[in-house]
Amino acid sequence: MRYLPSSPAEDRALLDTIGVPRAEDLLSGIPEALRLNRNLDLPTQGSEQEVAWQMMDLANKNTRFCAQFLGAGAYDHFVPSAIDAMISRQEWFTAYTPYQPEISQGTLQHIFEYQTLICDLTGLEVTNASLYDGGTACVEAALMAVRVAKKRNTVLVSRGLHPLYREVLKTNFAPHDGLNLVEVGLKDGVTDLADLQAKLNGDVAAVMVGYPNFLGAVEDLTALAGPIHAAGALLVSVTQEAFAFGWFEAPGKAGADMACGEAMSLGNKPNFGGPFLGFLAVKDAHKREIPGRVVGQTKDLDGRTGYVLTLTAREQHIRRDKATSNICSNQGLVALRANIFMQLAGPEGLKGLAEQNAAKAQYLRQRLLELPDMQPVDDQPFFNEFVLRYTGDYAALQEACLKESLLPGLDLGRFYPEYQGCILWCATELHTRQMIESLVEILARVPATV
Amino acid sequence: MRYLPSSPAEDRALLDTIGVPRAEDLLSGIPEALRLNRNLDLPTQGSEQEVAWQMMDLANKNTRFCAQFLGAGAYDHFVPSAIDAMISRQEWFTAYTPYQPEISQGTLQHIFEYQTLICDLTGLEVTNASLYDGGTACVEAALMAVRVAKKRNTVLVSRGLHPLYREVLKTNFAPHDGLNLVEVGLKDGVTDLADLQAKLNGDVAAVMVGYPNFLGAVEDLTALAGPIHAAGALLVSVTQEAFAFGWFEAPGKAGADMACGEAMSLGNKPNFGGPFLGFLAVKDAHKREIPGRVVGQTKDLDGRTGYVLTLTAREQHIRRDKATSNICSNQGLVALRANIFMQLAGPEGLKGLAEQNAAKAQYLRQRLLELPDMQPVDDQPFFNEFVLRYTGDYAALQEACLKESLLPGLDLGRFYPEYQGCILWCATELHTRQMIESLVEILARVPATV
Amino acid sequence: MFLRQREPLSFDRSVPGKRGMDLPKLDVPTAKDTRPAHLKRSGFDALPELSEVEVIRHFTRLSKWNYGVDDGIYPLGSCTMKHNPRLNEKVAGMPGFTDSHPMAPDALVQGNLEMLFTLQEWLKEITGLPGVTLQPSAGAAGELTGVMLIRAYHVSRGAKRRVILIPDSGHGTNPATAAMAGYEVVELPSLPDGTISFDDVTDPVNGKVRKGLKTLVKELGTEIAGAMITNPNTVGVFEYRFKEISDLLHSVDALVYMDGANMNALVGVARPGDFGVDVMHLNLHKTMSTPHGGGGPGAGPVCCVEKLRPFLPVPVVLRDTVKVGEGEVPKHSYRLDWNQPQSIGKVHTFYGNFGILVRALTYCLSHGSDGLKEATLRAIVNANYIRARLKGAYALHIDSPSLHEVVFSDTLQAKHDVHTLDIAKRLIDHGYHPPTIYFPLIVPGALMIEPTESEGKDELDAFCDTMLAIAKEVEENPEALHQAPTLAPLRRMDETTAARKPVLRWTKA
Amino acid sequence: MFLRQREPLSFDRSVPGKRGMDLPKLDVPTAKDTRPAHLKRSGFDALPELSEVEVIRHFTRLSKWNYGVDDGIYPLGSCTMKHNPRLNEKVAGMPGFTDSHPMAPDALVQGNLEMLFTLQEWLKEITGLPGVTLQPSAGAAGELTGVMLIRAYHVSRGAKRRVILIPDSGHGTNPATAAMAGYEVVELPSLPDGTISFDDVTDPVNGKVRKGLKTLVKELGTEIAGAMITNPNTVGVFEYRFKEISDLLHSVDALVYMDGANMNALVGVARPGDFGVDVMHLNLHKTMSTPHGGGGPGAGPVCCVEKLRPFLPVPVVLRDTVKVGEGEVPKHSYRLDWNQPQSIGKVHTFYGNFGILVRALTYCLSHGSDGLKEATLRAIVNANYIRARLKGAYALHIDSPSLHEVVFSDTLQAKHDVHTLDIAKRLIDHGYHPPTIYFPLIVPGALMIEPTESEGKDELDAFCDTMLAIAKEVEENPEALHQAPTLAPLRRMDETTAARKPVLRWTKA
Ligand SMILES: Cc1ncc(COP(=O)(O)O)c(C=O)c1O
Ligand SMILES: Cc1ncc(COP(=O)(O)O)c(C=O)c1O
Repeated sequence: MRYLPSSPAEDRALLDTIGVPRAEDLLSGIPEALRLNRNLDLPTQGSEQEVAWQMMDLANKNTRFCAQFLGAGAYDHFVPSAIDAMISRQEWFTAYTPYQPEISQGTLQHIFEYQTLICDLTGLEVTNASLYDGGTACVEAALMAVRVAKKRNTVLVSRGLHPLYREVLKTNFAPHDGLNLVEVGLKDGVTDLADLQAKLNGDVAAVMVGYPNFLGAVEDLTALAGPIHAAGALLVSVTQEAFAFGWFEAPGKAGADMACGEAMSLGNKPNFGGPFLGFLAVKDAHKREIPGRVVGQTKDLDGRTGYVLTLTAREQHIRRDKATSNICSNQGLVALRANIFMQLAGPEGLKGLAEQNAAKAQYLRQRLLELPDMQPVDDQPFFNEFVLRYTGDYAALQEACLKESLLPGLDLGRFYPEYQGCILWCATELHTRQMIESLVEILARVPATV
Repeated sequence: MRYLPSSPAEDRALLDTIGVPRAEDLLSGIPEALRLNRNLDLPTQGSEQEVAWQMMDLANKNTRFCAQFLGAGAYDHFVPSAIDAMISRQEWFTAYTPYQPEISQGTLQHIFEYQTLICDLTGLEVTNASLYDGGTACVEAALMAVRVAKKRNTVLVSRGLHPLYREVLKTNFAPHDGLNLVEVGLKDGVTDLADLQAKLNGDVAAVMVGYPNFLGAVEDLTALAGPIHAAGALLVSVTQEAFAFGWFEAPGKAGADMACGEAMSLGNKPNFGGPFLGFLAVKDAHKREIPGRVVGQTKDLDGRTGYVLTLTAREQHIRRDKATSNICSNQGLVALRANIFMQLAGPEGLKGLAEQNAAKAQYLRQRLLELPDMQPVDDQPFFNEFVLRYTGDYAALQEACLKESLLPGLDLGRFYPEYQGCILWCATELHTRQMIESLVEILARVPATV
Repeated sequence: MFLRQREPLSFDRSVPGKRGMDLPKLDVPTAKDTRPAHLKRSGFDALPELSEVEVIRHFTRLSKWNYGVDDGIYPLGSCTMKHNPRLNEKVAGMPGFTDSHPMAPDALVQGNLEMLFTLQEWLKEITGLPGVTLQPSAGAAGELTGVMLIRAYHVSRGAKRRVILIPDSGHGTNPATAAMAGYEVVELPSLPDGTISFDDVTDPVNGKVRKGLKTLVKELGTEIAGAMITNPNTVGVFEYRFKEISDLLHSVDALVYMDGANMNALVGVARPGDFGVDVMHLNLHKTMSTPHGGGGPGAGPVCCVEKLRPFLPVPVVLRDTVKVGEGEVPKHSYRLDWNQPQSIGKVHTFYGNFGILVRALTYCLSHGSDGLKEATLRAIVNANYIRARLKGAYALHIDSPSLHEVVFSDTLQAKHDVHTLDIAKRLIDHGYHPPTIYFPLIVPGALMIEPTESEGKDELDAFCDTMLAIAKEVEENPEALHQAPTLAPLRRMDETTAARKPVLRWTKA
Repeated sequence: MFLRQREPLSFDRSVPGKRGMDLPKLDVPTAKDTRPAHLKRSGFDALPELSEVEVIRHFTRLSKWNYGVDDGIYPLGSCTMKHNPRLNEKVAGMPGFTDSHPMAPDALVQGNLEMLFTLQEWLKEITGLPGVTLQPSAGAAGELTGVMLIRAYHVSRGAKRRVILIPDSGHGTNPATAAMAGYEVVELPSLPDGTISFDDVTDPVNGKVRKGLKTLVKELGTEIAGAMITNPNTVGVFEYRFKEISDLLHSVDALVYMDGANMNALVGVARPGDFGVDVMHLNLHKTMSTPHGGGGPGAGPVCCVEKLRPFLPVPVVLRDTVKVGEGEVPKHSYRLDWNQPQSIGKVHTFYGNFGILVRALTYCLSHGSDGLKEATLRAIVNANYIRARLKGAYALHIDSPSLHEVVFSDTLQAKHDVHTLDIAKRLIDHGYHPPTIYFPLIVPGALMIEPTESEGKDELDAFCDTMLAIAKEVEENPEALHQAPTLAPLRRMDETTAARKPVLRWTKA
């Protein structure tokens, strides 16, 4: 087997030094009865050529598109070639968690820079080395809010939050009999202020809203912050499209106490949903309640600046069942991709990309609305996603698009019965005018409602 | 422009230090009259996204095949992923020629290992850091033979040599009125011994034969060496398919005095013909006549082993018009690919691959011969290429193959009128039995001669 | 080159006007600005302005301060730092995979679904457990999913129960997970070799009596939801009474969770499903060689017994067999089934760290049943070779047979006031990454060494020779070790100040 | 990590039985052995037996003894070590390009042919010369091709002629090329700034008179086939009388070859075709950023005037315009034309280093006309900034205006018996790759510095500060410099023994 540095002579020497005739003799610690006394019923080893082809066959069984007008939490953006080139250096992608600072300064300094940039994007003061994804980041944020708020056991969640994030929240709240997850409804595509106010009370630890929300609309954090803070609760802004940070004000500056969500847009492809990049940024006052690894700047014995994992007293390997979370491995390499992406883009790049996303989405919406069977549902300010009501047959529309290898927007009815017959559209810098025109052209030809 | 570290303030500072108001003022050395007083009539700069798409469009305009049965000097073999992973380390692919040994030991040790392995493959004693490709390697070999042989001005070239290598030889001999290039004919697919003997005389410096030759047949170097050495000439073996070194005896051990050719098969794709890897290996006695860079082992001031460029007295930067060649930049990175490939394969891998190539080619030939309109032309021992006479219409055959995205063998008539209607077929470890069967199936359906 | 040492923070390198990214020409009208004034992005304080070449140099230079698997043995115990094949990276980068959208209809992602289904089949056979979910993003996430399955099981039978038993030799994620799943942790005392004590043990120091498994099961009975047991345990020893343990727990219908972080010692040799495990996780970033990426991403699939299957997270991947003609090979189609009434719900937004799962399957196909077993045996041989060469120079603390890793204690060196930390730092001076230190907690000054199957004899010998040289240095010049490392870019770091006055991000001077 | 220094030859690591490659299962009958006994492969003496992980570690560790462009400024004069964009690597690796076969029918490689055609169009406009071949694999190969074009031209008009004029400041490849093309080299004396001397010059040392351009043209007349002139010359100075030189040569129908290695100073600013050049080469691995790969591969396209076009190597890429309907954009098809009766023939087996040409076009498209000019100006500014900061500390030797590179001499340091070599080696201790040294030959102890446009002010300053620090060290502690480098993995190498008793390959002990 090409990966194993085995040779008959050397293997013999190893066993002789150990003092056993056969490798199997080292299994003595495993009771005979508990061993597997047959070979695994699986194919035998494959050469690189055979395995590469086998996996290539699988990859090719997925349909390829020349344009995807689907976002909904996984966005197709351009990924600069420098990112793959950098992360494929073995010093980056094969290293373990930087437990030994003197031999891991590369990873540690990267994380410190990454933390700085996530704070910059969100307008908050402290973040960690990453969380799994948008959904689990919401869980960590909600549980942290409960810890911070003390004796408050309810978390209000806007129905505008990504439906799958809400699913993950449900799963993780279920075990906690003492905690309640309560949904706040939508009005005109954004969180219903009246419903929110009705549900705000002394037991509410935090309110979570999408920014922008799943329907693409921007929530007015500043307006929401008023009643929420008045009720002594925390406002948690949840962003599923990090490019929006180049368009809308930093949540921390707009009134949010915490910002969490999904940052896969920074240097990653949709990748069938993972590995993605969960993030959570909080105020300095709450730093000792944050989950996950955190890197801090310090000095070595000679006074030279360096970086270390810090605030470890919060973590599972020290605090065990009292830890702020059980997270250990995180999404380090994806955070590195994001860090490189942000440093390449810089302030101009990030704003410029955001402007292009907004422009493409606005143009797409305008052109789609020229079609007889597309109608607006609201006119909230949006970023690169928006909802239109489609009076035609979605299945027919989808089929027509696929024929031209275009992936249409999301059938919103799947997650929002009240939006039955609506489609969530997305456009990014990757969508050329021509792609948009051909989409419109195709839709124009779709047979009217069946 | 993303590649230029320019900023208004810094650029100003640079110019101030220099003491000129504008960058253009530094062009004073170029007479006004000789300057370009307009912008280049070319498109303006493109973003990475735009350029990537533009080039992708070009790449996609090439027809893709699921199998290529075409060799003829460019062979499709499997390339282990470790090779691209290694050479894409910037320490390897961006470095310059190792002029400063203390800061270039990586490249120098690699070349020393590469030289060792080329000598091992060819069974000779000295080689260099690489030459451009098979054709130019033949030129360097021929010119070196003339230098070595002294006062002999004729080089005999077997018609079995790759026709394009012979073209390159012609081009480069043309300027030398004193030198003659004479062709030796073929008989039964190999060099015609009678014709060779007839042309051997006191003016012949060297005889160049393909090993295996362009028609896939193996030349009996040992048999040829007799008369050639008797005539005081050197036998130069030319190999265009390096995998053959795992099947046929090392030329140096079979009677050749020099071995040159093309080693692209070691870790490269056909790449539309380049960058490829020319090589030339010679006897120790001739080492000071070899062209190109050579790395040698030595010690540093503390007696530690290290590597340096050596025998530089042969080279153009020292010897100028008396140099053994004008070559400066070579194919370094392709040599690195070959080095990594050979070290991964090892002796077992190289022999095993050769056996598989021979097996596939033999199977392909046997199956093709079952078709009514395919006939053998000779039965010389071959490696992974062979010639069959096709009584059908090549154009029709080609069209049928392309429809099933298979690339058929070479229409030999294009280079050998005497082989009009013959096809040069090739099979490697990449050709599965199934690909071969579908080829045969397709050919069976080709309409008979028009 | 590595001689120029300092690499500043990129923020300190930023120069207004530089840029590392050009945007495509905008081919549609510029965006109308419909944002309320107070929601317009105001600006950035830290994002640096740098050209592409400067960014690339920054991350290239930074990378040189790291140690990777290709630099040599990476003996972090419990982390299984094995060879990361480049083929796996190449496959995971195939556009057919990377460009596929998680919200795309099943029919358009058949390759992905077949990939997930196939990997599940491999994990089922490897663990001997019939239920699998690939959603958890790492081991800890797998633990949480597993314990939630246990909870769902008990709830379905009336009550969630109150307690999870965890041995004191367990990894921190175990108790942290139990707490996150709403359980109370009761600690199981372990014997010196990390195996669970059936009987009560009296603490030699404070004389306190700690209840053993038998007592706890007798006293807590049906209050016990389950136990989380690492096997082989964190001392690298197989829990040889595992069957008895699971029988005892099953007697009160408590379920057995196995922390599979050390599966690299069992693949092809023993199957948790065969010795009483009800549910477990695998760390594919350990056992299946997916790269650690400086901290992640990983993948922590959970495998379980039949009776827990109904509770697995949604969606589950199903395979339908398409009708085919006589004698033809059956064709399959795959779909995601979201309709699992008893499911605990979703534990990841989509389907887990898909790209990592692709690498894991590639690893499995490359090794095959034979290669997987060969790797396991070699990992065990390597650990025992190190054990054989270093015992004597370093205290073994226990003599139960080691499997894939060996844990030493610093007691011999402590006599010279040299401790595990000093030894670890000196290894850095010799060009090696240190082993895992001070874990498990039950071993005083633990040095936990896991070489994995990827090391050849020469690398093992070089490492052992260095460890022996250090042991010698301890005898001859103990003070010197307190200074280690001296050859690294930095000396020891002031971690106390780091935690006391945390500086967690750069701010404009 | 970089602390473990020695990396043995892989041959010394080889262990029988190890393997780094597995073969696919053979799905056809094993090969019948038809080889004559004496032609069967007997065996190998050196090929090592290693596992994949060991091979990867070997080349990873070796790479760490190299210095690359991403490590910092790489000031090798005349080599134009600029940023190597990763986009170019990615594009060159697209399977559509890499898998395409050079013997495939034109119709199947339209993308390749369009790529070649487009690159040719760019080079034509950049050089102002209407004829292009992309076949030469490097600069020297381009020179040879160019001189053979000159020869073919003269032959077509009766006689090949005898002599090629080359200034003594020229690169070694120039005279070597002329010789390979069957010409006799007559050396042109150059003035201190490397420009060609029209008048005879008397050697200050031996009093010998060396004939200048005017005399040589008068005396040799139609014996002169052409002249090879580097512009800007190897001192980084523009040959300001170029027009006069070409006019003079043209007066005897001798042709002007321009060595374009320094084109990075002219792109977008001046075009050889506009100032009298008949034929030239470009080093795409310099001017167009294609990576040097530790010595190659490069690409040395040749551009020429109309009257030389008929002699260009075969095949040439032609574009046909396909008929299209009213108002539609014209469609094109491309083909390789092998039928060029006057062609000198082939100079490369196929079409040159195609993969490198792909990178070059990608570079051109990324920069565009504006970016190319901006790069040229910045390269010139950077060189002049270094010149401004270092003059005084290092002898400038000439004060003609520098373009993209600046050449210093070690005369000031020589007073302290410190020479160019010592300075170069000390730079290594500071973590910089040294400049080109002792070239051009006409400058005593030349230090030839070319920063390229890729360096920002901070990197330029860091380099200049270091150079100034070294100049200071020369004053204060000259002996120390003879020991440099002291921080590199190796000290100075014994090159004499290396050449006297050459060891050019490993052999079994
Ligand atoms: C024994 C054990 N359990 C659990 C974990 C946690 O796994 P992960 O880091 O993948 O969350 C680890 C990893 O360090 C471990 O070693
Ligand atoms: C002035 C000059 N001419 C010619 C050459 C030769 O170019 P190449 O190395 O590409 O053959 C070089 C490269 O070193 C050079 O600097």
